[in-house]
Amino acid sequence: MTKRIITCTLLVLAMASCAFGAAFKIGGTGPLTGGAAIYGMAAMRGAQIAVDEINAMNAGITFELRYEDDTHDAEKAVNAYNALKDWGMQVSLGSVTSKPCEATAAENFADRIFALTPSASSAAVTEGKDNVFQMCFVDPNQGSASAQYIADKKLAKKVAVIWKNDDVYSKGIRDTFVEKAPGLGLEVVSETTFADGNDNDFSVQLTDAKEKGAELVFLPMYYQPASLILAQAQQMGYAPKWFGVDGMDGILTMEGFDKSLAEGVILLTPFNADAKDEKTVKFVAEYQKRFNEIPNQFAADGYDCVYAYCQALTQAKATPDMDAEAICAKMIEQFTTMTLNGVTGENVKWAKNGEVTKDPKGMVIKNGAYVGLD
Amino acid sequence: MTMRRLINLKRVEARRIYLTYFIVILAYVICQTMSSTKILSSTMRGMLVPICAYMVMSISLNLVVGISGELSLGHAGFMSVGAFSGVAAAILMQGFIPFAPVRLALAMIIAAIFAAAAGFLIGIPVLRLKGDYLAIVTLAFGEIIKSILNNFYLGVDSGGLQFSMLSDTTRLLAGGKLIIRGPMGISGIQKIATFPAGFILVMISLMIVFNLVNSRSGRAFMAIRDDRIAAESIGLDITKYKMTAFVMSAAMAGAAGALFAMNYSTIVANKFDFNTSILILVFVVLGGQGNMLGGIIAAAALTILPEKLRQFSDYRMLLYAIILIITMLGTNNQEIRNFFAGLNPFRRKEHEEEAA
Amino acid sequence: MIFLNYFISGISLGSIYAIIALGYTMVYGIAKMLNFAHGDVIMVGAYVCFYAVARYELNPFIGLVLAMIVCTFLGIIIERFAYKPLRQAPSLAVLITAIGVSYLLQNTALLLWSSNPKVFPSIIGRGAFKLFDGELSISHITALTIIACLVIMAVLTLFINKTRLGKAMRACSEDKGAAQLMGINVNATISLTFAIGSGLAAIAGALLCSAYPTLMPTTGALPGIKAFTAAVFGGIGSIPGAFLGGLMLGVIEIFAKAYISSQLSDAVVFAMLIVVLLVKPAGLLGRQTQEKV
Amino acid sequence: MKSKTKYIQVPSKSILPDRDIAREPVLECINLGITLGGIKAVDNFNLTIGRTEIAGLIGPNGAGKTTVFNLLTKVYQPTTGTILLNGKDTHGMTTTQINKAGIARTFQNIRLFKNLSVVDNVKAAMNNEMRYNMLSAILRLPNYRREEVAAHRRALKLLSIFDMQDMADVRAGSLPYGAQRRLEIVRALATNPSLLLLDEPAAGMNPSETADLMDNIRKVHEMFQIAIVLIEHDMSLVMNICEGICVLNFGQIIAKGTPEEIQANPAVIEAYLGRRKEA
Repeated sequence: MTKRIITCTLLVLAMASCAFGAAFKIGGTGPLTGGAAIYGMAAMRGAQIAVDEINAMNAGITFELRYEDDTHDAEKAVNAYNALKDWGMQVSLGSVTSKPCEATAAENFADRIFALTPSASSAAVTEGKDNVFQMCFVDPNQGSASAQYIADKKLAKKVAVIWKNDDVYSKGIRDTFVEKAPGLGLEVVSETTFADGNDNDFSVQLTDAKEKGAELVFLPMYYQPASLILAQAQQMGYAPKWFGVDGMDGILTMEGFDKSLAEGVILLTPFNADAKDEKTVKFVAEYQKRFNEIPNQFAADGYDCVYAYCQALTQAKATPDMDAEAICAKMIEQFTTMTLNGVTGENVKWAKNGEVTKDPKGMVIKNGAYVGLD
Repeated sequence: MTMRRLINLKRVEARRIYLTYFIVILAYVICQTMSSTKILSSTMRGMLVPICAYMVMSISLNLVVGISGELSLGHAGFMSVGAFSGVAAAILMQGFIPFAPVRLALAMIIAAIFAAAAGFLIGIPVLRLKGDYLAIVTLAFGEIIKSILNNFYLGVDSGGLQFSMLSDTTRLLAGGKLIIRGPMGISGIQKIATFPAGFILVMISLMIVFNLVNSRSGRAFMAIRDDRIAAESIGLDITKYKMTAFVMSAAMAGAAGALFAMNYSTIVANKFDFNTSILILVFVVLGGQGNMLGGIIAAAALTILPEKLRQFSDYRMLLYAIILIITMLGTNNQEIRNFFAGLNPFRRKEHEEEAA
Repeated sequence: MIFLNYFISGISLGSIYAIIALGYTMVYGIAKMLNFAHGDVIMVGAYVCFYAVARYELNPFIGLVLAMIVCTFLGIIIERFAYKPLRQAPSLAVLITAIGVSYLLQNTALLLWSSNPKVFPSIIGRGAFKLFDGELSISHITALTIIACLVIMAVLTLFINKTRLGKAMRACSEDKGAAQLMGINVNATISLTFAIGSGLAAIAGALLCSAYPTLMPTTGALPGIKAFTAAVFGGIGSIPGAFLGGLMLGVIEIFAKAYISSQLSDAVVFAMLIVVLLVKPAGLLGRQTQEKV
Repeated sequence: MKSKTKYIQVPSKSILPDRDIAREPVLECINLGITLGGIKAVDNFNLTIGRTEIAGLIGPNGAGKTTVFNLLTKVYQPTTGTILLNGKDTHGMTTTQINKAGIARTFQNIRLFKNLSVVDNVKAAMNNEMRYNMLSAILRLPNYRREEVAAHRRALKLLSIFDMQDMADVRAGSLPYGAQRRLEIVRALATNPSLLLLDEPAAGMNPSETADLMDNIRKVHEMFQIAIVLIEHDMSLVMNICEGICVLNFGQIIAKGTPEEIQANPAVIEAYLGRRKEA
């Protein structure tokens, strides 16, 4: 009986929100369970904070957010996407991780539902789709930007790369990095990999880099394996310069992580949780209050995505009673012309192909905190 | 007296086969009607093709596990071989076969051939082993296939096909295209898999398995499963028949892999890992080993279930695990089974017969 | 010298596999089932240890004991509610149930402890023994793992061969029906096996996460499969076999990475397994049984 | 069911030709031996079986009788000695090849294909005489239908020898014990053997069933004109139908001869019959 009452109440509430709330239905998929859950959870939480903030502002625009679990799998992502479509999603946050997002982006394109993915960074996500945009850097750009940065700042001549052999993100960055490096006077002396089944022991990779005299080790990977690499390098007494990418962000907030291990690690990331600007401080404080964690770059990307939508929808004078296709047309127009100031960068712009332009910030970890390098 | 209480296997089996065909056709007609009249939700519509692919996987694994009685823990590997070869073939045929259904059919046939070849190569060492050792070697091969595909590059240009291992050393001319890109798999696949194609594949697989089972080969598979030594004593060639079952099963899995892959715009080798192999095994065991209808129902149910559990958000996969355990206990524990059988007068009779 | 260093790394990785494989092999030897949830019991053990040490700042060894207690009970509970009702069922049904239990543990861990990776505090610090002027280093944790492995192996072997309960276990492993007739409580013996296996899992979890210090709900899954491979490699059911298989698997994996290709190392490891099984179809130290006609 | 059974009575006097061991032996074992687990399970085993002979292999439990069958069918490879089948050396052959060469057998602890129907058990044994391929089977081509129908007919005919044709579609595992033993014989016969090895065919049968079995063995012998070797503890059966008997003890042959000779042999009485009386 109680159950029925609750269901009825929920139903009434739901109907009420439809009738009077007039909210944009915004949906995204991401890994909320499984090994990659940390990324999906972060993006979802970041987006949720943004939605709640906007809804509380009474600025004439409200959102209703729904995230569905895709367990970092293309098949499940399409299922999740379809569930969102059934729910009535009007604008999409794509998927959090690259491969699933490639699959959902194809659906977005076919269904004419606009997508802005917070963090799916492979080039194939946006390729050939006029209505799919990225909030994060595309992988090849990160690879070439990293090589450029290392060469410009004369950080090293001999470089080692350790990458994850079964990961689209890692492979995408590595490919352009290795391609770009020789032209910039960098010599890739050692290149070694790991994969899901053997991501525990890095002694071989590190020994190889050390033996070949690498002064800098480039780590295009997420922070969890990176933390193991740093620990094992210290154990074997190998101390090169470390250079990470945006996936490295989050390493300092790992529970129990010995921050001294990451001392001197350089990374290119668009987001810095320690930044002192008003937006970041507010976002980080709210995130910490709610989830008892420091937000990482995925959370920041999710947060910015919602604000980007807020800005674009307001400027386009879109209303929640429009259908997804109509909104899609307006969004394509807005995103290719507008500029966003978010927590992951100032003056963020998008190209026609959906790639984002924003300045990666060179950060170095000093005394357990990020410090701007420039 | 005794005679009448013994089950007439022929009648039971014939009934089961017709029932299976009937249910599959009925389900197809209902889904197709609902889909074309838009009654079916997007979620369900989106799952029709993968469900068909999983059904074929379930049928094909059932041929190995249920009919030939060998435990395979690497079945997703064949699906993977089929997916990659099928998609690559479809991409290559794009230029000169514009009609998508023909392209799909040819791609599935090519996928089946490649997967069958893989099945044959793997079968040579695998089938010399028994029981759990055979199982672990199939697991090992599944992982090896995954590892190889993660390091495989295939490109095409006007000069023809080029491939390389470990890193992309193909030198493609201008206008050439890298089809398989190692860990990045294949992107930008044309979605040409359709529900009718899936249905046809399911029907063909059912026909293959049912007709094989009722032939000399099928009897040999089951004889070897029931008693290997007795099977040898009546002159059955154990290796030949085990290999036949293994290769047939791999071929069907390959076709299913191609169907599955061409329902998504992207595919990676990691999708077909140990967990997927296990998932397919769960279909077979849950449906009842050797029971094709059970296997395909389990495939459909276990594909839909996680989607239907979405409303429980965080607790979704937890519930899935609990349902899985309870179902296994419910279907395999004699006490619990008897309890349910007692509730069903028809089942109770069969039980008595079985006991006699 | 590099070769030796790689060898040490291999031994270090292998000893971890070995200690997990011991649990697998024991349960298999007596209950004749592949307990795929073993890897996840390891994960639970590691989390308990983590919370005890990192959150409540207990002594690492108290944390370890706590983890062992929790895992032992967990093992008994799993056995009682998931496996025992299936004693008469086909082995495949038990296998699938074990996988269900594995999902259950992983998803419960996800809800309880979130997906964020935690850095595991080493139970004995991160130091290393330096030999040959520091050319060769053996970390303390590696040394501890190997010693733990040897001690556990010795104790298990003694226990199984010398004690009454151990003999009961062996009897159950040979023939459950006959053991029952001889007055051995088969159910209790199997429960005991699970209890011991799960207790070992807690030690394995603490050592795994000390050596490779990140902890997530999926931490146990892949090492679990590798360790299962190691157990088969050595001859499943054989305790020295698990030890040998684990060490060899670790060394092969590291050497494959170093001298063949880091990209194909997993393929090489599994290919080696296949070769070994073709030469010795019951693993390195496994017993080959011939069916009676 | 018993009441319905109508066995065709075969005259007890055999109408077979004279013993033909010397002229055309189907099987010759020369100095056959095997060591199992360090024990010589069978040693120095010499035996010749004529083309249409019914021979008995007897001996106390553990004497190595079943091991001899296992050696003949290559379940074990012999350590020493030679087996000639129809004059050809069987060295290096597998169980499968042995069957194709003409030996079929039954098992002491019944080994039926439990989940197959009775008729399918028999048809499985006819596998090697069927010619159609998998494609015919999958597409149900005419040759599939033709051969299946023919095989089915022959299987029913074979079953009818043991009056089992009514049970054709029953699951073999659910048959009563005696019927399972009979089905094993039918299955072995279906492979068209020239030598049939029966391992304790009457074990667990009551005297009336044993009598029926005896009739049936005679009938089979007469119809197919093949050699039959049987291991049996039921002395009445052995003495009644066997033309020659071989007695094993501790892996060694201690006596060979006609039933009358064996019954009179003091070594046999001491080793085998004598002990049985004591018990």
